[in-house]
Order: sequence, then C-alpha cells, then structure tokens
Amino acid sequence: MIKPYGDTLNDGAIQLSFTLPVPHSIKADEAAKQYAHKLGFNEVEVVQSNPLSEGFSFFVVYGKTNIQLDYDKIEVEEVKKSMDYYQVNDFIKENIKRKIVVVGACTGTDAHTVGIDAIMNMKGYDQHYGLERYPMIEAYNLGAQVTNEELISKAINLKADAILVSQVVTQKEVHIHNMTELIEIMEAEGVRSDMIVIAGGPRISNKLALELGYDAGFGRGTYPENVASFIVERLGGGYSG
Amino acid sequence: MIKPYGDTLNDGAIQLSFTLPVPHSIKADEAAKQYAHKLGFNEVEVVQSNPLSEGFSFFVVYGKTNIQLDYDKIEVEEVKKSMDYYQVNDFIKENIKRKIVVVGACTGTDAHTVGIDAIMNMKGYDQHYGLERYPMIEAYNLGAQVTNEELISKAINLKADAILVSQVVTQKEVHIHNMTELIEIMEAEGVRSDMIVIAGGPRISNKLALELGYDAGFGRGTYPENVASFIVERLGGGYSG
Amino acid sequence: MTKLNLDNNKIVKARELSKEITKPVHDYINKHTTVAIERATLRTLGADGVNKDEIPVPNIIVDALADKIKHGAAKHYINALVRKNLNPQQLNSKIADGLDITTLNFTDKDLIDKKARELVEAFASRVKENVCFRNKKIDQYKDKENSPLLYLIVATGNIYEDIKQAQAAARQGADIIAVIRTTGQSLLDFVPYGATTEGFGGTYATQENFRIMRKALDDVGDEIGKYIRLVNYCSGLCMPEIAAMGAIERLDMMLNDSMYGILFRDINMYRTFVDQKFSRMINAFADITINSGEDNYLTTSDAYEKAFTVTASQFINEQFAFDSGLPPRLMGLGHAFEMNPEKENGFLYEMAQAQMAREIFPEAPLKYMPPTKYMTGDIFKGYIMNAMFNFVAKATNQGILLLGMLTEAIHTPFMQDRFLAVENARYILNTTKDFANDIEFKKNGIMQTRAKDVLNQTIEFLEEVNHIGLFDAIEQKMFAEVSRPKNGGKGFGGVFEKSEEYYNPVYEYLERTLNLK
Amino acid sequence: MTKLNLDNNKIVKARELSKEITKPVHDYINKHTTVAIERATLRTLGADGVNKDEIPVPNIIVDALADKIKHGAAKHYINALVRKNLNPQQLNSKIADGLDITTLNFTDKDLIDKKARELVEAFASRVKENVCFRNKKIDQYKDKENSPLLYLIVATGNIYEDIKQAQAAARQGADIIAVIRTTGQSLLDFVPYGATTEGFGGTYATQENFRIMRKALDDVGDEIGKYIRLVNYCSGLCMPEIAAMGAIERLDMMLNDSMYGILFRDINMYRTFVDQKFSRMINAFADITINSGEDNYLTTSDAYEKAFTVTASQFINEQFAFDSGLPPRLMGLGHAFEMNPEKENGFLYEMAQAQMAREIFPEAPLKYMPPTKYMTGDIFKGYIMNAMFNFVAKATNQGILLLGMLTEAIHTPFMQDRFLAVENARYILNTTKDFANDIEFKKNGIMQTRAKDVLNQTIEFLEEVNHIGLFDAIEQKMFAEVSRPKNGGKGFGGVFEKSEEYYNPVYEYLERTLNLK
Ligand code: B12
Ligand code: B12
Ligand SMILES: Cc1ncc(COP(=O)(O)O)c(C=O)c1O
Ligand SMILES: Cc1ncc(COP(=O)(O)O)c(C=O)c1O
Repeated sequence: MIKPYGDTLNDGAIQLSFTLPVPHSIKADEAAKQYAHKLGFNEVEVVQSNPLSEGFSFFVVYGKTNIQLDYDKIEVEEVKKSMDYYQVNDFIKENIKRKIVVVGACTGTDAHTVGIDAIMNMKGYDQHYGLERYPMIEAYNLGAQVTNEELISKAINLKADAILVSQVVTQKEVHIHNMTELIEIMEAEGVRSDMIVIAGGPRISNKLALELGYDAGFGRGTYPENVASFIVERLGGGYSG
Repeated sequence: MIKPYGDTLNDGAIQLSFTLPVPHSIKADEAAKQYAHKLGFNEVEVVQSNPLSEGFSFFVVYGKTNIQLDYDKIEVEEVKKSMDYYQVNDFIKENIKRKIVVVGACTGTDAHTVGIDAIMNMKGYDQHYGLERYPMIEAYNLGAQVTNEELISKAINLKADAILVSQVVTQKEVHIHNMTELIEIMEAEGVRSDMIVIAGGPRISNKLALELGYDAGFGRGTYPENVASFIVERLGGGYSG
Repeated sequence: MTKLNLDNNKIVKARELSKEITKPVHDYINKHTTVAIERATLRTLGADGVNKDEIPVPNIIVDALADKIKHGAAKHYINALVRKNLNPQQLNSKIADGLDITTLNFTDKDLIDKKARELVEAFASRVKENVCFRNKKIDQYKDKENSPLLYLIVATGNIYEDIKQAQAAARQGADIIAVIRTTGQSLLDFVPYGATTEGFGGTYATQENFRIMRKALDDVGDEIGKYIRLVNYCSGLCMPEIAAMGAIERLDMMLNDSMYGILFRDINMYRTFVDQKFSRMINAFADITINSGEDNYLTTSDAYEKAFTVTASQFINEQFAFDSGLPPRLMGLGHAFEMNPEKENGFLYEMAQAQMAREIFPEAPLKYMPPTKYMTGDIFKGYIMNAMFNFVAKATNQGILLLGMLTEAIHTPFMQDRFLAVENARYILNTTKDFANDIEFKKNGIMQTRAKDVLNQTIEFLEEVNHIGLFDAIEQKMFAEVSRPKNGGKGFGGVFEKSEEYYNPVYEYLERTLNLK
Repeated sequence: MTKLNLDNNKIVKARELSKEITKPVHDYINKHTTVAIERATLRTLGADGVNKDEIPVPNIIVDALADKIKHGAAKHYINALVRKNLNPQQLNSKIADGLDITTLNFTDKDLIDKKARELVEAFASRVKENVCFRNKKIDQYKDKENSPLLYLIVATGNIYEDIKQAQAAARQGADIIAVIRTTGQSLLDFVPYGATTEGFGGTYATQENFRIMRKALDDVGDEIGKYIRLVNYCSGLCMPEIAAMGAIERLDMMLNDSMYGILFRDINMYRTFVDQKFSRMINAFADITINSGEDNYLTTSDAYEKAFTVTASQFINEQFAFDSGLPPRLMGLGHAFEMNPEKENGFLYEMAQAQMAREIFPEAPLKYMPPTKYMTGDIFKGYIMNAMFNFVAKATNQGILLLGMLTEAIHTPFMQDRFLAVENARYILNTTKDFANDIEFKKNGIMQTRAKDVLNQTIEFLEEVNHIGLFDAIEQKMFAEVSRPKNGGKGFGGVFEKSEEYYNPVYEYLERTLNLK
C-alpha cells in the first residue's frame, strides 16, 4: 500500500491549486479548506489565496491524506519491447513478404501536423526515421484537416493495411466525436475489418482508442518504430524479440 | 453547491502535484492516475512524470471532480472590525481606566523574532504601530527562544493582563508540544485564569489556539491593533464600533 | 549607438529585396478580386444577415453572381437599394427571403455613384468615430497601461463564458484580449452569424460576437480605468470580411499575415495575396494594428536554425503592409521565443533575435510570442521559461507581449492560468524595468555575432526567393518547410481577374484615402 | 575593465578599516580560551563518547576542571593517557564510567610533550588524508560539477530520512548537501552523541551523523560520478567542537560566521569571537570552505536600505578569516537576494550588489542565498523569483548557489521541491551561460551608481564602527538592528583568560602550520 510522499514515508502530502467560483473572502478560504477536506485530506493548509475576478478566487493548498493505493494491484499492459527500424523491415520481408501500405492524416478540423509528421515523414523525429523511410513500407501522409471520408476513400484506393489518425485538439471532446465518426463510417461502408486502425496524439491513450473501436492508441513520446512494430505484428503474427 | 472552476462553470478542474514512493515507470504513471481517481477525480491526466531518485517519482496531474461543496453552509466567524490604534487607547482610558500590561515572546526553541516584533516593537509593521507605541499599553517583548517557565514567571511578576506567544516553526508539530506545555504549566501554577493567553504565527489559526486552551489565535497578516482590540475587549467588555 | 551594431546597409539591402520580391505579386493583386473581397465590400455597404439555411446575405449575392463577380458585386447591391428604394436592412431581409438582386437591371450610373458615395461615407464615418473613440479612451487611461502591452487569449468556445474570462483577465492586468477562433473556421468560406456558444479550442468570429465582447471590454475597461484592446483573426478564407467587421465593431488589432493562410492552412496563394491587400487597407483605414504570424514558422522549424526565415518574413510582411497603406506604427510584426530550453546560451540567442527585430523595425509595435513548442506538462518549468521570455520582451522593448501559459502543453487556458501569467509578467517587467538601458552588448560578442549572422542568412535567403520568384519559392518549400502548389489549396476557385468595368467604390475610396494611387 | 568600475582605493580603504576594527578583538582573542575550545582540543586528541547520562566525555573533563581550564585541558587528558598507559578509546570509557582525570598528578613534561606530538600527528594525518582524498575525488569528477555549485539542504530531523533525501538530491544534480540542524542545537553547550532520528526543522549535528551522511554521499557520488560536498553548521556554543568533528569526518564546508551567534542567537560576544578563531583555524587546516551568514541581516533589515551592512560584514568576516589562516579561496562570504519583489528595478539592484561582492572579493567562492523573506504561499511566483535569483548568481559568477525552494514560506523542503529547485537552476544556468561575458554595464548607469553608493555607505559605516569599537558597536545596535550587551548572552561563563602556563599542543600546531605566528 502506498501514499504520497512529502518528506516522510506515508505522510500523504499533496500540493493542489484550483479556482472556486466565489468572491475572495475569509469564507472563500474556509471553503477551499473544506473542499480539500472533502477530497479526503485531513491536514489542510490554504497557503495562498488570490482574487481572480468578481466572484472567482484562486487557491494554493497543501494537504495530507490517508487514502492509500495498493501498488501491487496496479496493472499495466506489459510494454512489449518494440522492434527497431531494421527489425521491422526484416520482419516484413520474412513474415509478410510484400510491402505494406500505411495511410495517415490528422483528421477533422485539427490542423496539427507535427505529430503525424513525426511518425511518417522521411526525416522522422528525435533521430528516429519516419515510416516513409522504411523500405518495406509504402507510407502516405495526407497532412492535416483531412475529413474522415477523404481518409477512408484514399485508404480504400491504396488498399491500405493500416490507417493512422492523429488527434491533438481535445477541447470539448472534439477528438472523441471525430474518432467515433471514422469508425462508424468504416463500419457503414463495411471496410472496418479490412484494415488496422490506429490513433495517436498527446492526449490519446491505448485504453481510449480501444474503447472507441480502434486497434491501438499511442500517446506522448511515441516513435515511428513503435507503431510500425504494432502494425507488422498484427499483420504477420507475433514477434518474439 | 459549488465545484472548482477551470474554464467552465462546475467543470471541477484541479491541478495536483505529488510524489509517490515508487520507481519511475509506466506502472508508476498508472498508479498516479489511479491515485487521483481514488481522491475522487474522474477525468485524470498525468501530464508530467519525473524520476526523483531510485524509488521515487514526481507527478503533475490535472483532474476533474464531481465532488461538491455547499457554500451556503460554510461558517466563518464574523471578522469583527478591529479597532485602530486610537480607538484602542481611547477604549482603555474609558473602560479599563489604567494601563494594561502585555508580555510577549517567541517561545521554546523557536528563534523567529520577526513576527512577535511586528506585533510588539515600537516601529511596528507595514505602517501599523506596535504595542510598545500604545500609550495605554505597557508592552514587554522578551524576544525569542524564551522558555515557557521564563515567560510565565515574567508575566506573573509584571502582573500581566495578557501573554502573547509566537510560534513559527511547526515541523513535527513542535509548536503543539510547546503551546500545550505553556497552558499545562499555567494551570499547574493556578494562574491560567489570571491572564488572557494568545498565540500567533503563520500557521496558527484561531481554531487551533482555542483547541489548545488559548483565548485566541492569530495567523498570517495580523496587525498589532487586531490583537490589541481583542485583549481590551476581553478585559473591558464588548466594543460596539 | 545601437546595441547590436548591425550594418545599416544590409538592412537597406534586405528592404530593397523585399520590395523586388513583392513587386510581381502586387501586379497580380491589382488585377484580381476574390469572392471574399466582394463579400467584404458588400458588408461595408451594409449587407448583413442570413437566410433560413444560415447562408449569409453577402454569400447569397456573390454566389448568385457567379463569374459576373469580375465586374464587382457592389454595383448590384447599390443598384438594388436605389431601384427598390430600400435601406440596407430592408434589402438584406428581402435577399434573405429569396430576392435575387443580380437579375435586376441597372439604373442610372449617376444614381448608383451617388448612393455609393453615401454608403461609403456612412461606413467611413462609423470607422472614423471608432478611431476617434479609441484614441480618446487610450489617451484618457494611458497611465495604467503596461509596457509592453499584455496580451491574453480566451478560448472557451462560448462567447458568454469568454466574456467572464476576458473581464477577469482585464481585472488581473491584461491590456489586450484576443478571442481565439474555433478550429476550422479559417477554412469556412463564409462568416457565421450571431452570438455563438459552441466552438472547439476557440469561439466563432461573428459580428455579433465582436459586438458583445467589445461592449464587455469597454465596460470592464471603464470599471478599472483602462482601454482594453480587442483582437481577432483576420485570416482564412474570409480575411477581408473579418477586416470589415472588425473595422465596424471597433476591434483594435487583427492577426493578419500575408502568407500564413498559404503555409499553415493550405489556402491558395493567389487567393491569399489578393485578399490580404484589401484586408490590410481596411485595417489601415480603421487604425487597426496587425499582428503577423512569423511565430508559426518556429512551431514546425527549429528556432535556432531557421531564425532567418522569421526575419525574412518580417521584411516581406512589412513590404506588403506598405503596399496596403499601413504605417509602421500599425505593424505588429511577429516573432517568438521558441528555442529549445536545453540549448546552451539559448537566452542570448533569443535576446539577439528580439533585439534585432527591434532595431530593424524601430517603429513597429513588435508582437512577441511565448514558448509553446517546448512547453511540457511540467508547469513549473514552463512557468520559468515564460519568465525568461518576459525578461527578453522587456529588455528588447517589444510592443505586444502575448503571455505564455504554464499549461500550454495541456489545455486552453484556465482562469487561474491567466492570472498566473499576468503575475509573472508584472513581476518581471517591473523588476527588470530599466535593465536594457543599463547594459551594452559586448562588441563582437555572442549576441552581436548571432544577429549579424542571421541578417546575412536573411539576405541570402531573400536573394534566392527573389531569384526564383515568391510564388515558386513557396511551391519549392522555401517557407516553413512546406510546399504549396500554385493552383492548389483552398479557395482558388474564388479568385477572378477583374474586368475592365470592375466597380468597387469602397476599394477606390480606400486607395484614395490611403494614398495608394 | 571591471563591470562596475569601482574605485579601487575605496576597496583598499574598507579593508584597512576592517583590519583596524578587528585588531583589538584579536588581542582579546589571543588572551582567552573557552570551554568549547578546550572540548574541541580534547576531541582532536581523541576524547569522545558519553556517560550514562548522555554527557559527552569532553564535557565531563572540562566540567571537572572548572576554572583550572585556564591552563588548558589537553595536558590532563594526555597525562591520563600516559599515566594509565591507555589508548584514547580505553581512557574515554573509563572517564564515562566515572574516572576523574583532573585529579591525577602530572607526569614528566617530556612524556606529555611526546605523547602530545604523537596525538597531534594522528589528528593531522587523518585530516591531511581527508584533504587528499577530497582533492583527488574532486579532480576526478570535475567535469560534472555545476558552476556555481548547487547547494541543497535536507532537514527531515531524521538522519536516515535525510540520507534518502540527500541521495535523491545528488541524483537530481546537487553538488553540495547541507544537513540543517535541529532548532535549538546552537544553544546546547555540548554536542549530542550518536545517530539521531528526532529533530525539529533539522537534524542534530553529531559526529556519527556526520560519518554516516559522509558515507552516503560518497556512495551516491561514486554512483553518479561526482564528489558531493557535505556541509554542517560550525556555529553556536559548540562551534570549535563542530569544526574538529568536521575536520575528522571530512566535511567540506561549514556555515561559520564571526558574529552570527552574537546577533542572531544571543550568544555572548566574547565567547563567539574567541571560539570562531580556533574554529576557523581548524577549518583552514582541514581545507574546509566557510560560509559566512550575511544573508541573515536581510531577514530582519531591508535589503535595499541596509545593503551596506552586508558588505561591511563581509569585510569583517574576511579579516577575521585572514587572522585564522584561511586563504581567500576558502572564504564563502555570504549574501542574499532578498529585496522586495515589488521594487522597481529590484533585479538591477540585486545584480549590482552581487557583482560588487564578486569584484571586491575576486577569489572568494561567494555563497549566494535565495529569496526567503518575500516568499509566500504563492509557489508559482516564488518559483520565478528563484529563477531570477539563479540568473543573477550565474551572471555575477557566484561560487556557491543555495537553491531556493518554491515552498520556502510553507514547510521544510519536500523531495519534489528540491527536484524543482535543481531543474530551475540547471535551466537558467545553461540558458544564460555566457550572458555576463556578453554584456557591459552602462557607465554611471543604475547598477554602477548603486554599487558606488553602497560602497560609500559601507566605508562610512566601518569608520563609525572603528571609531566606537566593535564590541560597543554591537552593543549599540549597529548590526542587524539588535543590541547585545557585552557581558550578556549565552556562554559568557565559558570564557577564561589563559594563564601563563596555558598549554594547548593543537592550537600551537595549527598556529605554526598556518603561519599565524
Ligand atoms: C505547434 C502547435 C500549433 C501549430 C501547429 C503547426 C503544425 N503544422 O502542426 C499552430 C500554431 C498552427 C497551432 C494552432 C492551433 N492550436 Co496548437 N499547439 C501547438 C503546440 C505548441 C505543439 C504541438 C506539437 O507540435 N507537438 C509536438 C509533436 C511532435 O507532439 P505530438 O503532437 O504530441 O505528437 C507525438 C505523439 O502525440 C504521437 N502522435 C501524434 N499523432 C499521432 C498519430 C499516430 C497514428 C501515432 C501512432 C502517434 C501520434 O507521436 C508524436 C511523436 O511522439 C501545442 C502545445 C504543446 N506544447 O504541446 C499546441 C496545442 C496542441 N494547440 C492547441 C490549440 C487549441 C490550437 C488551436 C486550435 C487554437 C486556435 N483556436 O486557433 C489552433 C488551430 C489549429 C487547428 N485547427 O487544429 C491546444 C490544444 C488544447 C486541447 N487539448 O484541446 C494546445 C495544447 C495549446 C493550448 N494549450 O491551447 N498549434
Ligand atoms: C526570516 C526567517 C528566518 C530567520 C529568522 C530571523 C529572525 N530574527 O526572526 C533565520 C534565518 C534566523 C531563520 C532560521 C531558521 N528558520 Co526560518 N524562516 C524565516 C522566513 C524566511 C521568514 C519568517 C518571517 O520573518 N516572516 C515575516 C513575519 C512578519 O511573519 P510571521 O512570522 O508570519 O508573523 C506574522 C503573523 O504570523 C503574526 N504573528 C506571528 N507571531 C505572532 C504572535 C502573536 C501573539 C500574534 C498575535 C501574531 C503573530 O503576525 C505577524 C505579522 O503579521 C521563513 C519563510 C517565510 N518566507 O515565511 C522561514 C521559516 C519560518 N524558517 C523555517 C525554519 C525551519 C528555520 C530553522 C529552524 C532552520 C534550521 N533548522 O536552521 C532556523 C532556526 C531558527 C529556530 N531555532 O527557530 C521554516 C519553518 C518550517 C515549518 N513550518 O516548520 C520556514 C517556513 C522556512 C522553510 N520553508 O523551511 N529563519
Ligand atoms: C497570422 C495568424 N492568423 C491566424 C491564426 C489563427 O489560425 P486560424 O487561421 O486557424 O484561425 C494564427 C494563429 O496562430 C496566426 O498566427
Ligand atoms: C552563519 C550561520 N550559522 C549558523 C546558522 C544556523 O543556525 P543555528 O545556529 O540555529 O544552527 C545559520 C543559519 O542561517 C548561519 O547563517
């Protein structure tokens, strides 16, 4: 069982900051304190409070809590050691025995290309080659603000093995709507099972992607070989490296 | 009912940071997330995680919670508008009709003089005169690192009306021990009811002081006239200003 | 002596090159109009409102004109007013109800001209009143302004929520509020109508939203004794219309770049160049400060390696601005603090770059953008990066300081994020107030050398662009590492060669007033 | 040319004044000893351990001597060793069990002298080995050191918890670890014994705690390829004993000020002056860098108004250090970044002050203290104040950088607070690396003028102190706005005039070795 650590094991110390929609006053400070109590903190100090505007106040709070977590029970998917650039190409040659086709885009109204470029562009990212550089992968990067329809029809035309969707803007859950729509259209057109569909972006987790009907999701700090590994293993049976 | 505010009313958004005593890993990130869930957050993002040392990891987390607080039910003591320098002196002249005696110190091993000086010294604090300046108050500032015994015997000798205790260091609850001891000695010597006993310091609240048997407690940002008002009103019956 | 000791001949040289570069573009611009220019013109004359399918009146007219647009849309609208003897509101609702004014026969040229003068006059006097009002307020409240001006964004998607945030920001110390647009609006070929409450990562730019935010800022401004400037985005497929709306509703600044739409929104280059000229003429007339978008180069390219692209783009933006009648004092040329925080001496390179912009464009109220690309979830680190950015801004006397958010990598700003941003800026600006005046740069030191190198690279780059021609240079990926085909991108279909009898009384009025002819 | 263009004659003048000021104090020092000096001497000779009441052996001996102490305690201890033919450990346990060595008759002077030489030699060679080991390690790992060295405190109260925190800090990038002492230890007239786990706001300084922390830091140092320096507090009523323990256990730095105990702990002034000399001789011999405490002035006085008291105290500390044989390279003279963050141009005044210290004491590894007084619960604001502090430290080439904690106003540091402090420093130090070299200060600008003014005030102040005499100046509140009566304060009873036959082989050895005679 673990608890947060300030300067002594299990002291349960946590820093919080938040705004309450109340005017700055002694009552507001007390509300901040009691709110922290409601969150399960017992020793609570409102160390700072500032008026933000009429009717809004900002607080910095330190608190200590007794809430514990059973660390042994935390389950995370085992991170498979991903293949590297060379291994991926070799794997395709040996197990799939043809070039594979991957089509990617940043979809919907989302105009952030840097993430999908990092995965696909020749020059890659952080010294990791992008998919366009892989001799055994035919990679098509459609760029940003691509509609789901466009992406799907391009993938069908190119007989893609996998579709890569990048989503960066998440405000008001816009990515959820957009990601859901893609799967719905694919299912309506009866092509969902023809391709591997993968999502990625800084706020995308594998869990979220699976929930929305994708084959996988990749978050912050993904490298091209991570997604390449996943695709080729799905296509060509497991890899034991 | 209120909830924290990020950018939309009742979105319940809060920022947290804390350390967990586990090695930096994907499992650690997941633990941080689940810990936040345990604190009552539903949408949780672990936006940053850093290794601190073998076996310790630091997290910055944003979460949203549904926990609500009934703001109308928050009770705070009405902050009496305190008298000012002139009013206090006049009040003593009119109601108590003699100079009152106040003895103060920063007690125990605590060597922080700035707080008690702010309250007592002639020059005062932030343009508010200290008690030594009050014509109707005889103020004795014993300085810091004064033992409880010394303070009490001095107060008895001077026939003090009030004792002021400053406590700044609170680590390992050292202030609680020390403040409790003072009251115990006074009770043992049968002098507790002869004087008003007041505590102050940046981490002292009125609530805490009352719990420990003091007449009042004063926190951050106290001015001399606040405590002077309290003393003279206790001594001379209420004030209706 | 200047701090950087730059060779003035080189600065002159770079300016000459930009002039040569923009010349052929300008020839193209003069020969063309676009659907957006025509719609904007209609708006200045009074066209407004939407039909039951939410199609705006200016779009209905322009769509109906099809390629007759090459003669200009204004004549049809004015003609209809005269012939039907209606005021614009009345005409607008008739159009919304289905009236096709493009099929009406033309009345007397004289009557049309007379009506045109009257309408242009109405537009002009409204704008002049706005300018006058603004100047009066700024003058009245001058003392409380920060220097640089503190620029904060609101981006809730809901104009009413935006107002709360904007007023809170103003109370906290902001001088300028920008209402970020919803994602994707720049690609709409029409301007949505009315007050809106549903945007993603921003709020729709509509005339009604402009109006109510303007009022909210005037109110809070009077409350706190300050004139709070309002900003929106004069870019995308409706660039000239936004300019017109902004002029009418007294916006004070506009994001407005000569190439941003091409490079970062894949809008057709001809469309963009033609649109930006008219937009800037309106901005100039309305005394609206533009903010160019050089910061965007650095979100895709490395800020150290590609610093010269920023400087080159500033020269080009300046030249296009001159061509539209914008005086330097309205040129909020953009740049950004985007170097990798791990870079040794990064602070010096940022300072050199910012100081260089200051010395090359001495009268421009430079708009300085905060770190974004290297911001992470480590909000504490981010907060000190923002402090160093604020420091450089003050030390190099930037005009407009877009405040960095400690949560840049996480979400659009919370109310408390903005508060912390203002607190950061106010502390740094005050504690380092006269630092710049109190130091000199070492002769041939790191900063002087860096600025010299970047200026040299800029000139080389401009020479190459000039040699290839701007259109081809863009096609050849010379800007922002992205290639945009000349005939590709969005909105190319909306560009038309003007006919001989092309008629646009607003354009003419502005050209005259701004001394462009 | 220097940045500040200070008048060198004035610097010389201030030094001369300090020499005059300390002269009469030094005469007093030479004629006196204290209980603490005698206990420290005993420790260097081997006295250690406690009796069943936890009274340390050195205290038992000195207490038993009462005022015979004026002849020196060493002779008794050495005599006992010779007469009883015991080694120190054996003797120590006998003393702990009740043996009173002060009643033993003296043996031959020659035998005592011989044994003394042997014991002093043992101490000296242990210390020399420490110095040698330290230099080797520093040299081996030099490349990874930060400049300035990053100094972090641990303060859990529990030595084993401290070790976790200290190792974590080292892994995060600290170069120096200080184990803060528990509140109140400085007023104990004995040094507690053994490993301790209960302290308030800090951990007891005991020889065992020194030893196990030293080992922990050596271990983590080898792990990460760095020599991690260990600091403790050579101050309070046991100042000389802590010096001795530090020399033996290879501490690397010691907080050690000539007047701190007087002003901030109400320790008697005579006691302090006499103690500090011997302490510093030991520190000098052990190649331990001292850190003086000028920062403390600014926690009670205003940093802008009373800046000169810091500079004056630095001169006085320097002079006392010279008198004890400390070379400039071991003088970590203190100062601090404590101006009100709301002060306009505060950054410039801080920079001027720090640069002035740098130019006046060019060889000293100045120790620079972070903002504390104006830190609040606003951890974000605090974090950028710390960034500006780090900036000034780098720009003025400070030697030792005590990292500020964003939670300074709240609690003793959490592990994450330290991490964030190191991250802050590393970012700032790297991004501004050569900034100082790249700029010059404007002639007669704000910073030059400020430094000149402070130096002038310093000289005026030193003249006044010299005129009044240091003892009386302290009594008259001239330092830190506090008055300390000459015969008041703690520990005055422990000061003794040395007799004619006063004997102290350690003191003599050090005087000889440090060329003080
Ligand atoms: C650069 C940038 C821009 C540039 C984009 C330039 C371009 N050509 O991409 C410009 C200036 C144009 C821009 C504009 C906007 N931006 Co922006 N932008 C950023 C910024 C600063 C960096 C993003 C970035 O490039 N990261 C670097 C890349 C490498 O990381 P990444 O995207 O996470 O990708 C990695 C992984 O996520 C993963 N990955 C990503 N996609 C995929 C796909 C697959 C299949 C896989 C396997 C992996 C994968 O692999 C990559 C490599 O590891 C962020 C803030 C920040 N510091 O993060 C804001 C940010 C993303 N933008 C934001 C917003 C709101 C906008 C706007 C919508 C604002 C507006 N209303 O005008 C606009 C409009 C854009 C639009 N219509 O979408 C918000 C999003 C908030 C939210 N959570 O919803 C952010 C967080 C800033 C903020 N705090 O407001 N932006
Ligand atoms: C200045 C200072 C010092 C100076 C003190 C100089 C002096 N002569 O007082 C020096 C450098 C000597 C010092 C030393 C130490 N300090 Co100190 N110090 C501070 C500092 C920076 C400011 C305190 C201050 O002066 N505040 C200004 C005054 C005006 O505010 P105040 O005390 O809150 O007083 C106001 C109210 O609280 C109230 N009040 C206070 N007392 C009373 C009494 C009455 C009766 C009433 C009515 C009101 C009242 O009115 C005052 C005016 O509004 C704080 C950090 C910070 N920024 O707060 C740390 C701090 C208080 N110190 C701390 C520590 C641990 C120490 C040491 C113990 C460290 C060590 N182990 O060596 C030492 C030892 C001192 C000891 N034995 O007690 C910790 C305490 C942590 C904790 N919560 O337990 C702090 C928070 C720093 C930290 N983060 O570690 N310190
Ligand atoms: C010059 C310019 N125009 C417009 C925008 C806004 O983008 P959009 O066109 O998506 O509204 C930006 C954003 O950074 C910009 O810099
Ligand atoms: C020179 C010096 N000595 C000692 C100390 C520590 O205080 P104490 O004497 O309470 O251990 C300090 C603390 O700031 C100091 O600056």
